[in-house]
Amino acid sequence: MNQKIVNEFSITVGTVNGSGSSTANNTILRAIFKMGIPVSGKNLFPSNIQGQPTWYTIRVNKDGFLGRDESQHIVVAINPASFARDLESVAPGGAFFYADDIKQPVTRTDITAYAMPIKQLIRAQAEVPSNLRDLVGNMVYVGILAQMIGIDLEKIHAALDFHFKHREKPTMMNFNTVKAGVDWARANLTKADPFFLEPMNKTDGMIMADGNTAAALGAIYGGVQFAAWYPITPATSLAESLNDYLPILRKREDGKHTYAVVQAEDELAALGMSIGAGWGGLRAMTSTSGPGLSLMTEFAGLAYYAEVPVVIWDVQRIGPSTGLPTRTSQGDLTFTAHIGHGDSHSVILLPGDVFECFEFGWKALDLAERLQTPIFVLSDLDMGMNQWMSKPFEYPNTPMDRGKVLTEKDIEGLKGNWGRYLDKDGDGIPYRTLPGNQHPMSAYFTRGTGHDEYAKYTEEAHIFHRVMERLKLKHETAKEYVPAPIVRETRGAEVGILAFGSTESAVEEARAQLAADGLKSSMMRVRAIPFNKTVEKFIQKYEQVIVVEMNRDGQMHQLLCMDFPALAPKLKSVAFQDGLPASAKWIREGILKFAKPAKSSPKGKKKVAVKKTSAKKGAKK
Amino acid sequence: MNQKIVNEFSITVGTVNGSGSSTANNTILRAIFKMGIPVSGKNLFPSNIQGQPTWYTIRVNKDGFLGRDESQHIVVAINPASFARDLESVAPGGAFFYADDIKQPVTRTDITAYAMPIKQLIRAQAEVPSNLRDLVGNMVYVGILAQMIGIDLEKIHAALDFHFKHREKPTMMNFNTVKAGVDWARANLTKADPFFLEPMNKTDGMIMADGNTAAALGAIYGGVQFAAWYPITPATSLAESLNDYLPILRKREDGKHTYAVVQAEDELAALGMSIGAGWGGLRAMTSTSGPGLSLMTEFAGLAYYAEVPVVIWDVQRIGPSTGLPTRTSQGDLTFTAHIGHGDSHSVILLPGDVFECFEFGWKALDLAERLQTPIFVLSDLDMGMNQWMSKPFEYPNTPMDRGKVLTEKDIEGLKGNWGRYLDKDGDGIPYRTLPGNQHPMSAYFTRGTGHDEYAKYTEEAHIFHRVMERLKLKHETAKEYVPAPIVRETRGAEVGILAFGSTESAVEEARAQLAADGLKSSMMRVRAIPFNKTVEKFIQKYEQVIVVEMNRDGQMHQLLCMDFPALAPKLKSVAFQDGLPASAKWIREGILKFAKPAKSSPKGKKKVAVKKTSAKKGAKK
Amino acid sequence: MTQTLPMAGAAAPTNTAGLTRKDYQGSPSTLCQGCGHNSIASQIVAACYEMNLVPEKILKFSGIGCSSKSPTYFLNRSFGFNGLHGRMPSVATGALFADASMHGIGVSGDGDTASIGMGQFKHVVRRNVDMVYIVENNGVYGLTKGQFSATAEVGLELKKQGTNQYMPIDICMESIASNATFVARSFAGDPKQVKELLKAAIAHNGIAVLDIISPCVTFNNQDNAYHSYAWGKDHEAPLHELSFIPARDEIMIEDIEPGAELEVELHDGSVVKLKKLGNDYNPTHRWEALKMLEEAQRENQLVTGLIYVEPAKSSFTDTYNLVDMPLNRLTEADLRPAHETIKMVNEMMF
Amino acid sequence: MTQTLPMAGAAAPTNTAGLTRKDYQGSPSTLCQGCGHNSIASQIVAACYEMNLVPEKILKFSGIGCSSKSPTYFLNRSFGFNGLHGRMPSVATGALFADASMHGIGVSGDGDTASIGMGQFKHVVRRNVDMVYIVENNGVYGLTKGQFSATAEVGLELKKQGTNQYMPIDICMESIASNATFVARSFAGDPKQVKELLKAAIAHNGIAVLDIISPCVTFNNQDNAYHSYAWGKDHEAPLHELSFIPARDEIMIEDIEPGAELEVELHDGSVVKLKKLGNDYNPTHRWEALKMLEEAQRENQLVTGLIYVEPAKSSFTDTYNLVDMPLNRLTEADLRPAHETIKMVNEMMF
Ligand SMILES: Cc1ncc(C[n+]2csc(CCOP(=O)(O)OP(=O)(O)O)c2C)c(N)n1
Ligand SMILES: Cc1ncc(C[n+]2csc(CCOP(=O)(O)OP(=O)(O)O)c2C)c(N)n1
Ligand code: SF4
Ligand code: SF4
Ligand SMILES: [Mg+2]
Ligand SMILES: [Mg+2]
Repeated sequence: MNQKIVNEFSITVGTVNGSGSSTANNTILRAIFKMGIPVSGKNLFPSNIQGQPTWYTIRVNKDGFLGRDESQHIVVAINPASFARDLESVAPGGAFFYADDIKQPVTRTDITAYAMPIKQLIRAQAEVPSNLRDLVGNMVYVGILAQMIGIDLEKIHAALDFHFKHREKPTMMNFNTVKAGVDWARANLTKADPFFLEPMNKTDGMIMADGNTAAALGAIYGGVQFAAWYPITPATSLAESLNDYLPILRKREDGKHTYAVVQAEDELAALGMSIGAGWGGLRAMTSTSGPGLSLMTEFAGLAYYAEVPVVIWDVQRIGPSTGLPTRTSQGDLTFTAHIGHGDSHSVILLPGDVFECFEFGWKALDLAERLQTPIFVLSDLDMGMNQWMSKPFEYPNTPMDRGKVLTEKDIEGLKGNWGRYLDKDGDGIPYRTLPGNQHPMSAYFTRGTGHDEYAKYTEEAHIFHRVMERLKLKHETAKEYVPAPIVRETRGAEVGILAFGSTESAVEEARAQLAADGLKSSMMRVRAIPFNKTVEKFIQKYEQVIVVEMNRDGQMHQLLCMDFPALAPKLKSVAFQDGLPASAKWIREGILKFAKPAKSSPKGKKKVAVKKTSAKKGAKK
Repeated sequence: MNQKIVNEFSITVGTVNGSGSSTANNTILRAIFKMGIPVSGKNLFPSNIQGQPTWYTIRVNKDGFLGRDESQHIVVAINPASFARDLESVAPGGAFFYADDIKQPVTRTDITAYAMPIKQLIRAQAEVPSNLRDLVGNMVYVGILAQMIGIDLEKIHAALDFHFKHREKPTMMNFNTVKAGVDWARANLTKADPFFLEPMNKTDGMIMADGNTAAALGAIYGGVQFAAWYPITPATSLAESLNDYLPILRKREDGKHTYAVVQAEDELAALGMSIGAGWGGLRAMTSTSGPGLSLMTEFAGLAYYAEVPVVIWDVQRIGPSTGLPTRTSQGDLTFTAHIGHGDSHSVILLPGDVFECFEFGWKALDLAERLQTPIFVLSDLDMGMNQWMSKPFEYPNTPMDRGKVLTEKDIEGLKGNWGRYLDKDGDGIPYRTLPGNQHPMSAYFTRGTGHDEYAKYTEEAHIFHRVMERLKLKHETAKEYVPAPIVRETRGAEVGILAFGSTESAVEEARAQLAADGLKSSMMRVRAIPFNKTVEKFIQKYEQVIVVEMNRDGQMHQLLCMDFPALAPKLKSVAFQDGLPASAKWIREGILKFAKPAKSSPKGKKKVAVKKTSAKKGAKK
Repeated sequence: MTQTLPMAGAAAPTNTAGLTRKDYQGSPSTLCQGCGHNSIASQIVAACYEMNLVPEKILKFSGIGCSSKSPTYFLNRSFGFNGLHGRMPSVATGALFADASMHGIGVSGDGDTASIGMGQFKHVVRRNVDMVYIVENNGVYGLTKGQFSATAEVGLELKKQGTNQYMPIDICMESIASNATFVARSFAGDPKQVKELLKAAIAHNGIAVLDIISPCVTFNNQDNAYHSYAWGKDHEAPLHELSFIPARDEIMIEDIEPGAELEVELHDGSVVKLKKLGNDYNPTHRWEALKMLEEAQRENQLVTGLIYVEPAKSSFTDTYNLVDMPLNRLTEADLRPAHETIKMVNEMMF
Repeated sequence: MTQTLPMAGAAAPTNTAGLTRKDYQGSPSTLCQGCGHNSIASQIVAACYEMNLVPEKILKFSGIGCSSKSPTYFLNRSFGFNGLHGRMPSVATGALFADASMHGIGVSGDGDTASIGMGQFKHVVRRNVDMVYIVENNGVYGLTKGQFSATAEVGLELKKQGTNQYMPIDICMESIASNATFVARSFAGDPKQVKELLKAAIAHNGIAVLDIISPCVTFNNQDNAYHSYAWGKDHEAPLHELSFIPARDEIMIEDIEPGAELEVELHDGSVVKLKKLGNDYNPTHRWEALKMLEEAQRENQLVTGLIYVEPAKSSFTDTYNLVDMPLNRLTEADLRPAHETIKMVNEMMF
C-alpha cells in the first residue's frame, strides 16, 4: 500500500438509473459531511427514466476544494453495462469495488479491486421483502465502503434517520443492511488501497442543500406570491420546492393562501402569467432552463419595454437546442444579456453557490420591483440539482423593497398629476400604480407599443427615442443596486482572474495549484450584470485578466469586451464546455496558456496533494 | 425669390391614411425618376388602417444622396389634423401647399404658401364619379406641384399609365385631373419659392423597387421551393411578393407547381415548417420582423445545432417588443448574432440596398445549403417597404450551390460508410442525404439532442464537445463564403467609417459633407457576419474606426468589440434610433464627436448645397 | 392631467355606482369608420354602466390586432394591458390573481385567438379563468391588411392570398370542446344582443367566451376583385387601389325574434345568415350545444345567443383558496416568514 | 456501418416489398420496462411490414418526451426528425413537401400535443396534412418525472403536484372539432387493435389522429402515496422513494368484442373503462362521433376504435398541385427562371 491518503479523494458509483441508488449515495455523502469533512456530491444522470447508466461522484477534500475532480480514486461498479468504462476510469493506484454478479474480468493490475457479493448479502437480510431487494441492496455497498474507508456508522444511521423522516422501521432495515455489508467486508476484505476518511471539524454549523431548493426558499423569504412554470430539467425541482415549502412557511390560521403556483401549458404562458401577476403588483417569478428561456424571448422583451417586475430563474443546462438536458453549462449568458429583438439589455444575477441561490432568491424579487424590469437569475444544473455544503441560509437583512408604488393617497396628493413613465427622480425609474387602486386617476394602460411618459400610445420619433434613453439610464442605475462582485486580491498578484457562478470552487482550487506553481493571482467573482465600477477597476488594475467560464464561446468575455472596449485587449478567455462541472484541471491549464509562473516555486508551499492522473477531458468515454 | 435651388430639395405630403394618396405620391416619384433626376420616396405611415396622419417624403438630389433629409423644403398639407405641425415643419425659405378647405391660419412669413382649391377642382371634373372624388382628388395637388416646380407632364402620364396597367380610362381620368391642377396653378399662382426640377440623365437604365419585392424576386431566382410565413409589418410584402411573382416566373406548361407558399398559424410554425422543408432538401425560407424573430428563437437554435439549411429574412422595425411597427431600425443585430440559449453564433447577411436584397435573395439560399445552417438576412422597413432607385437586378452569375448532398449513388459508392456529421473535408461542413433517398443506408435521424458524427444519440461529454468545436470551425469556414465588405478608401483618410445596411446613402452624404469640412474618411460597408479578414484589416489600418448604425446600443460596435478585442479601443460608436431612416445630419454630427476636420477647408471643394435648417431629431413633434 | 375626477361612490346623477356614462368611456377610436369593433366597444361601455360596475374594479386585456386596440376605446378609468399577439390569456391569468375581486374583460381577434393564440385560448378556457373573453371575429387579419385568419370561410378568395383551403375554426365549438362554462355568439351589428350577452358574461363566474361576428369593412371582401371600384357607368375597368379605403357605415340589423333567421349583406356583397336561438333552446346541455353548432356549420348558419352555460363551477382563482384581502395589498408581515423559521429551514437541510 | 443492407425491391424471404421484419426495426428502447410506448413502436413495425411499405418511403417525426423518443425504436431505415417540444406538426408539414410520395408517421405525447403543442396540433389537423399523428397518451409528463398533463383526469392527485383541477382535454373531440378527417382511439395493451388502426391511418389520405392510451408505469399513480411501497406486511410506513423504479410488465388485455366493455386495472390500482365501438357504429358522421364522445366523457369511458373518418377530402399537399417529381429532386433547370426573364422583371419595376 502506498502512503495513506486521507480526506482527499473522490468516489464514483456507477449504477443504473431507476435503481434507487440515490438513497445510498446520499447516505454516504451525508455521513461524511457529518464527520466534519468537506464533501460534495455530483449526479451524472441520463436524460431518461429507467435502465440507463448513471454515475454519482462524491469528492472529499480536507482543504474544501469541492469542484469536480477529473480523477476517480474509488469507483463502485454496480452496472454491468458500464463496467468496462468504470474499470478504466479508476485512477492508477485507485480502488475498484464491484458487484460480483457482473461476470466481467478485472483486467487492471495498477489498482485494488474488491468484489462485493451484493445479491447474496441482501438475500440473507430476512427483513427485506423480496420486492425491495434491488432497492435496499444498494445499502450493501454503503456498508462495504464504510468499512473499507472508514465512514462512521453512527453518522450513517443519522443520515438514514433523516432520509426516512425519523421512521424507525425503514431506517433500521436499511441500517441493518449497511451493517451486513460492514460485517462482511470486515471478515472478508483486506485493505490494499490508500484511501481513508478521518473526522474533522470543517463542516460545523454548515448545511447541505441544492441550489434549486435554496432558490425556492429564498423566494419564499422574499415573499413570492405568484409563480408559473413549466416542467423542464434541471429547473423542475425549483418550482416543485415552492410547492413543498410554501405550505409550511406561509401557513396561516385560516388555511387560506397568500400565493399561487401555477403549472402553465408552456413557457410562453409561464412567463406571460408571471408578467401579468408582476404587473398586478404581486411578487412574481418563473423558473426554466434553456429551451424554455428561448421561448420566453418575446415576453421578456415586453417586460423590459413595458417595465414589468418579474423574476426569471434560468437553471442552465448545456445547449444549443435540446442539447444534453442533464448536463451543466454557463452557456445562456450572452443570449440572456440581449434577449429579444430591438435594443435591450438585461439585469442578470449570477449566484455562485447555494447560499447565494437563497440570497438572490429574495433579492431578485426586491430588484425586480425596485427596477421595474425582468431580473434574470442564472444558476446551473451543477449548482441547482447537486448537494453542496453551505453556510446556513440567513434571514434577509433588509426589509422588502417594494419599489416605487403610488397608493390611492399618493395619487390624491399628486392631484392625479403623475405619469407612469415619468422619470421624477432622475434615476430612470418611474412610479407605478397597481390594479385595484381605487383612485379614479390611478389607472394607466400598459402596452408593448410606443408610449409616452403618461403611458399614452404614440408614434412620435422623439418620444420613442426619449423613453428608450431613459431605459438606458435605468440600466445605469441598476449598477448601484445589483450585488457587487466578490474580490479576493493577492499581494503581488501577476494576473487577475474573473469568474462567476458555480465554477467558483474549481477556480479557487486552480488558483491554489497555480500559487503552488508560483503564479500569484487575484480573483474577482462577478455576481451581476450590468457590471459596476468595481469590475472595471479590477480589470484596469491587472495587466491581464483571465475570464474563466463553462461555455464554448467565452460569453462573459464577450460581454466584458462589449462593455469595456478600452480594456478589451487585456481580457483573455479560458472557456470550456462539455456538460461536466468545471474542474480545476482545465482551468489551471487554460490560465497557464496566458500566464506563466515565476521560474522558482515559492518557498515552503507544498504541492497540492491530489494526484493528477492522465485524465482526459470529458472523463468517461 | 432667393437663388434658384435645382434638383436638391425634399417634398413632404401630409395626408390621412386610407385616403389613397399613395397613387398620387408614387406618380410624383416616378415622374421625377423618369426625368432622370435621382429621387427617393419614404412613407411614414401609422400602425393602423384608416384615418390617421401619414406623411410621404420625396427627396430629389442631383448628387444622388437619397437618404432621409431632415429638412422639409416643400410641404403639401392635405390633412387638417396635421396642418399645424406640417406648417411648422417647412424649412425657412420653403414652400407650403395646402388644401384651401382647411380653415386654419398660415402663421408663418418666412415661407411661401399656396392655397389649393382641391375640392372645387375635383368637383369640376365631370368624368370623375362622386364616390371616387376623394381618391382622384389627390391628383389635383400632383398637377399643382407639377406646374410650380416643373414636373414633366409626359412623365406623369407615363407613371399613371404604368400604375393603371396601361388601361386608358383610369389613366386619362387621373391625368385629366392632374392637368386641371396644372391649368389652375398656371392661371392662379405666382412662383415665389426657389425650388425647381430640371431634367438630368442620372437615372438612365435604373429601376425603382422596394427591398421586399427585390428579396422575393431574388429568392425566386435562387430557386426557392418552400416559404412559410406569418403576416407582420414590415415583412408581409416580402411573402406576398412571392405569391405575386412565383406564378409568373415559375409557370409551367402542365400548370403544376414547383413550390409551395404556406401562411402558417404563427412564426414558430413558420420557421418550423421551413426547417422541415429545408431538412427535406427544399430551398426553404421564411420572412418576419422583430416579434416574429423572437418567437423563432428556439427553432433557430435547433436549426443551428442540427445543421438544417434555412433562410430567415428579418425586415427590421423598431423594438423592443411591439415597439413602432411602422418605423425602421437596425436593432435586431446583437440578438440575431447570438439567438438561442447555449453557445451559438449566426451567419447574417446585411444587404445595403434594393439591388443587394435581390442578390442576397438567391445567395442566401446557396449559403444555407452550402453551410447547412440558418442564414439570417437583416433588411429593414426603410429598405424593404420604400421605393429606391437601383441598378437593374442581375441574373445570378453562379450556378446554384446545393452544398454537400449525397445521392443514392454516392452512398453506394461509399458502401454506406458515411456519417451525417462527419467532417470529411476539414472545413467543418459535413455531408447530408435527403429524405426520399432510396438507398437503405442513406437514412439518418435528426435531433436537437446530443449526437455523434453518425447522428446517433449520445450524452458523452467529449463527443458533445467535439461536435460543438466543429460547429465553431464551420463558422470560420463561413467567412470564406459570405459576401465580402465593400471598401471605399480615400487617400490620406484620417478616419475609417464602418456601416452596414440601409444607412449607406446617408453615410455617404455625411462623408461628402465631412470631406467638404476637411475631414477625409475611408468607408467600409460590412455585408455579413461572421466578419472576415478584410474587416479586421480595415480596422487595423485606421487609428479610429467609427461604427455608424441605426439603433440605441451600437450593436455592430458591440459585435466588433466581441470579435476583435485587441482592436476594440479603436472602435467608436455612433448610434442613434428614433424609428426614422438615417439622416446625414446625425451621422455627421456623431462622427464629429470623435474626429475633427483639419483646420482649413480643402481647396476648391464647394460646400454641399443642401441647406441645414434647425432640424430637430425626430423631425415631427 | 390635473383635473380631479369624481371618486367612485361620490354622489352623481346617473347609475347606482354614482357614475355617469362618461366615466366609462375610452379614448377616441382609431379604427376604420364602420368597423364592427367600434360598436362592441360602445356596448362594453353601456353594459358596465348599466350594471353599475365601478371602472376601477375592472381590468382590460388584449393581444395585438385592430380588435386588440379596442381596450383603449372604453373604460379609461380601468387598468389595461395590451400584451403580445396571441398571448392575452396568460397575462390575464396572472394579473387576475393580483386582486381576485376585480372583473377581467379581454378583447381579442380571430387571428389573435384562433391562429397564433390557439394554445393559450384553449388553456385559459380549460382553466375556467374568471374573465370575459371577447373574440371580435372578422375572418381576416385586419391590422396586417387582409390575410386569411383561421376562422375564414373555406373557399374564400382574397387578392394576394389566393383561395382559403381550410374549414373555419369555430370558436364556440372549440370552447365547448375544452369545457368552457359560458359560450355565446353574437353579431356586432346587433347592439342589443351584444349588450345583453356582455352583461350575462360579466356576471358569470369563470370563463365567458363571446364570439362576436364583427365584419371588417376594409378587408373582408369575398368578391374576388379586391377593393374594386367601378370606374364610370360601364363598369369596364375595375381597379385595385389598395391604399384607398372609402368611408362606410357600420352594418346594423333590426331586432331578430328568438328562433328567427336573418340574412345580412356585408359591404362587399357577401351574405351571412344569422339565426337567433329560440326560447325553447336549453343552454345548459353541453351535448345539445355541440349538436346545434354542428348542424349550424352544415347549414352555414351563424346561430347567435347564449349557446352554453354551466353556472355552478368554481373559477380558476377560486380553486386557489386565496385570502380575502387582495393579494397585491399584502405586506411584508403577511409575506415574509417569521425570523425564527430560518432555523427550522436550515435544520430541514440536514 | 459498412455492411450493406439489401436494397428495397431485392428478392428476399418475407413481404412483398422483399423485406424482412428486421428491416423495419429500430434501435433498442431506452424507455422503462413495461411502458406502453414500447408496444406501440412494435405495432408500427408490424403494420409497416404487413403493409409492405418500403422504409425509405416513410418519414418519422416527433416532439420531446418519452413518447417522442420512440421513433428511434422503429424503422431504422427511415429518415427521422426529433424536433422540439410541441412543434412536431410544423416540421412534419414542411418536410412532407419535400417528397409528397412519402408517408409521414409522427409520434407525440399528451404533454407534447395537448399542453405546449396545442396550437400546432390544432392547425396540422385543420390543414389535413397527410400524416399519421399518434398521441401516446398517459396523462402525465413522463420524461420530466410525473407532472400533470392536460389530458390528466380531473381530481387526479400526484405528490408534489397536488390535485388536478381541470377537465381533461379529449384529443379525439379536439380533432373532430377542428375538422380532422380520421380520428381513432386505442389502448397500447391491445396490440391487435392498435395495429389495425395504424394500418387504416397510414392508408388514409390526410391527417389521421390516433389517440392511444399508453399507461406510464412509472409516474401515473392515482394513489395519493406517490411511489409508495409497503415496508413489511403491516403496511405501516409507506415510503416515497423517487429514484427507485421497479421493473414491471406491460399491461396487456384480451381481445374485446365490438361493442363490449372492459375494465383494466393499471399498475397503481386505478382503473380505466375501455369500450370498443360496435359494428353498428358509423364513423362517417361527424355529428354522431361528437355525440358518442360527449356521452363517453360523461360515462367516464374510453371508447376505442375508428371514431370518425372522412375519406374524400384532399390532403394539404394535394391542394398545392405539385409536380409529379419529388420537389427535392428538382434541379436548377426546374427552379431558376430562364435568363431572358430578368429583363422582363426589371421592366416590371418601372
Ligand atoms: C408575434 C407577432 N406576429 C405578427 C404580428 C403582426 N400582427 C399584428 S395584428 C395581426 C393579426 C390580427 O388579426 P386579428 O387578431 O384577427 O385582429 P383584427 O385586426 O382582424 O381585428 C398580426 C399578424 C405581431 N404583432 N406579432
Ligand atoms: C421547451 C421545452 N420545455 C420543456 C421541456 C421539458 N420536457 C421534456 S419532455 C416534457 C413532457 C413530455 O410529456 P409527454 O409529451 O406527455 O410525453 P411522455 O414523456 O409522457 O411520453 C417536457 C415538459 C422541453 N424539452 N422543452
Ligand atoms: S381594417 Fe378592418 S378590422 Fe381593422 S379597423 Fe378597419 S374595418 Fe376594423
Ligand atoms: S417514465 Fe413513463 S412514459 Fe416514460 S418511459 Fe417510463 S413508463 Fe414510459
Ligand atoms: Mg380578425
Ligand atoms: Mg405523457
